[in-house]
Amino acid sequence: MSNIKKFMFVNRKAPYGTIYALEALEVVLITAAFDQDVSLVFLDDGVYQLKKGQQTKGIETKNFSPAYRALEGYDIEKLYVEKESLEARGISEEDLLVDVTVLGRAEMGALMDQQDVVLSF
Amino acid sequence: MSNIKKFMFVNRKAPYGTIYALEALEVVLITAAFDQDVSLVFLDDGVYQLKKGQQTKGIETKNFSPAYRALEGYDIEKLYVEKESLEARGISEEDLLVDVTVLGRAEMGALMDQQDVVLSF
Amino acid sequence: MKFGIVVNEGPYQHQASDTAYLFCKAAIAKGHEVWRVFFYHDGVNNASRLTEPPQDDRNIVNRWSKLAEEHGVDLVVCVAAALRRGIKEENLAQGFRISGLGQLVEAGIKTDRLVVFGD
Amino acid sequence: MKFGIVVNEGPYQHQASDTAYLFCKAAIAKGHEVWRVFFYHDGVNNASRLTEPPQDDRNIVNRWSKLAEEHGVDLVVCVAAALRRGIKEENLAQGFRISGLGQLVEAGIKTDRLVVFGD
Amino acid sequence: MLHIINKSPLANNALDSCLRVAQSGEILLIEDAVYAATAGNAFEGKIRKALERFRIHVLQPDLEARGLADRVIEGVSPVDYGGFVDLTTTNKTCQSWL
Amino acid sequence: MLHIINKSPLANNALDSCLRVAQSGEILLIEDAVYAATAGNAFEGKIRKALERFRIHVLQPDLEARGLADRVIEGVSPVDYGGFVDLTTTNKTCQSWL
Repeated sequence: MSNIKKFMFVNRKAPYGTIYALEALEVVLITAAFDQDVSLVFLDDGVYQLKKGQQTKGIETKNFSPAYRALEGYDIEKLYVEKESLEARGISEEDLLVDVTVLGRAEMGALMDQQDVVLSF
Repeated sequence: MSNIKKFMFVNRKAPYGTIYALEALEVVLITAAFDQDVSLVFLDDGVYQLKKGQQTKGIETKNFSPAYRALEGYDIEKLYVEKESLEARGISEEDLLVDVTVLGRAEMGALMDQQDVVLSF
Repeated sequence: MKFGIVVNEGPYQHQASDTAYLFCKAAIAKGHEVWRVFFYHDGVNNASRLTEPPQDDRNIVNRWSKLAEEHGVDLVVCVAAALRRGIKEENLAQGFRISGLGQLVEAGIKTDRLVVFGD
Repeated sequence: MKFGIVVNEGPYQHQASDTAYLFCKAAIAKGHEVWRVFFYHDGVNNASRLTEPPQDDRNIVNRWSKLAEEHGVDLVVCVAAALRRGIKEENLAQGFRISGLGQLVEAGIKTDRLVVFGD
Repeated sequence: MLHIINKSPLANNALDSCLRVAQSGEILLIEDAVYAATAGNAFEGKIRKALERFRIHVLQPDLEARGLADRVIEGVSPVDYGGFVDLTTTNKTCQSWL
Repeated sequence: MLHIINKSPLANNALDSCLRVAQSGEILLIEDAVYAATAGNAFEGKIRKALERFRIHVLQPDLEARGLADRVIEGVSPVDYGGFVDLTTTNKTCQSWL
């Protein structure tokens, strides 16, 4: 395709308290089908979306976190997490469901500047 | 009436960005008709609700701030504003649409503890 | 005890309606009465009978309807808030009724505890 | 330029839909094209033909319908988000159509700028 | 009084406001506010200090949903929905800091 | 890049996050974020510092609605909706920090 754009999805919100994380994931999966260059970014409370061990039975809501593991099957492999956001929450890379690239805030800012379309949730 | 309760309405959100301030005011006006003991509290960005000089023509939305001036006509006279919230926003009592009682945070906390019903917006 | 509940956000977007529902179920299980649930602000959207969540997800609207049916909970939707947001008799789910804000104040007066869920 | 717009919140509760609308009007006034407005999350509630705001308030839904009619703006409501929230053909306002998330991606691809309004 | 908080302390000022204004009583952390109850969060120091003035509870099902049930700060008590109900009955009033 | 912020800086971390991550570019404050553009707000110091790295704009109709059009911090430029449109065209991309 001649018309490939760089799409970045910026996830800044925690899961379950609001639906944004879940519905963001639905957009990401669709975007993959359009053969675009897709990056996912997790900042602030968005890093909690990737926390291992989510058990949602008690809140009677579907646990959608396994879907992050399925992203690879859709050729979505660019997952970036901001270092400062992890540190402020006491979350380490080992706590995360999937392999990610950890970037410092300045690197993250530079990556954002290279995008064509930024969708933030 | 034998059944008078102390109702407190806690306003913590700015006007126009969301509808909470406007719809809170609608509840307050109804509550007055039930002959209850009504207090209004303005904390955090809620103090902005009382700012003089609101001009909403540019955002094509109704300016509801004159309604705060009408509260007196409904015998709603207990309006409390937290001192620390005003200071953090550079807002003085002279900036406000209506006469209020300014309370320090500890006094405000004590007042909350005396209520029967607290509705927060 | 007699509880009044206020729900200020619509279904799915925020967790407020879920938490309120699970709170009501737990209160009833403990022998308390949930006298009325008042839906205000976007909370009125919990009363739309047209919602159709995915098969593997909870049905928030039906859960409220069932609670009303099984435990006599009075589900009241604020008329002013509902008109603004397109909730009317024609799309109102079972067990809900549309009424005025006075019903919220009354819940504050007549119940032992009023608990608010929102955003 | 060709614009795509995304609206993530419903009418009245948040200012997002108002700001998006005023942005669209200003863009059109400057000779730009607003190619598509995509309504996602609670934004789908902007498409309810049943809303009835007070007489002295703006009618958010009608404003969008009119924009579509006068300027050929394509108003697309996400089907998955809409089903969850009770927006269907039967309560869909004029000028809106229900379609898939692919329409959002397409807007990102085919427009010069995609601007998001939400909470 | 029971103070109910439902926002992450790193995203929103609700918990900060509650701790500023309320002088004592009980606090229940629900929904996205449960992150405030977890060790390692930048808010932990404020919670430890607040424990001198407040009894603090956290809604266990919300912690589990977020995969953080094993990180509760010492002194914060997990409760289930039944415990939530009990807290609203043992306190004369409750306030949701929305 | 144009960074669009719509939250009050004293209620929500959106503007703080933007200033932490973005290194330069333009910022537009709309809706409840216009409070960040006002003198006397506790966030003023951070805005003055940010002006060294960013061009900062504020949506005038939102300021007027909130009765604060006369308090804009020096160096922050008011724009109308047309100016908002222009900012999205002169920048290659825009990001809404929701």
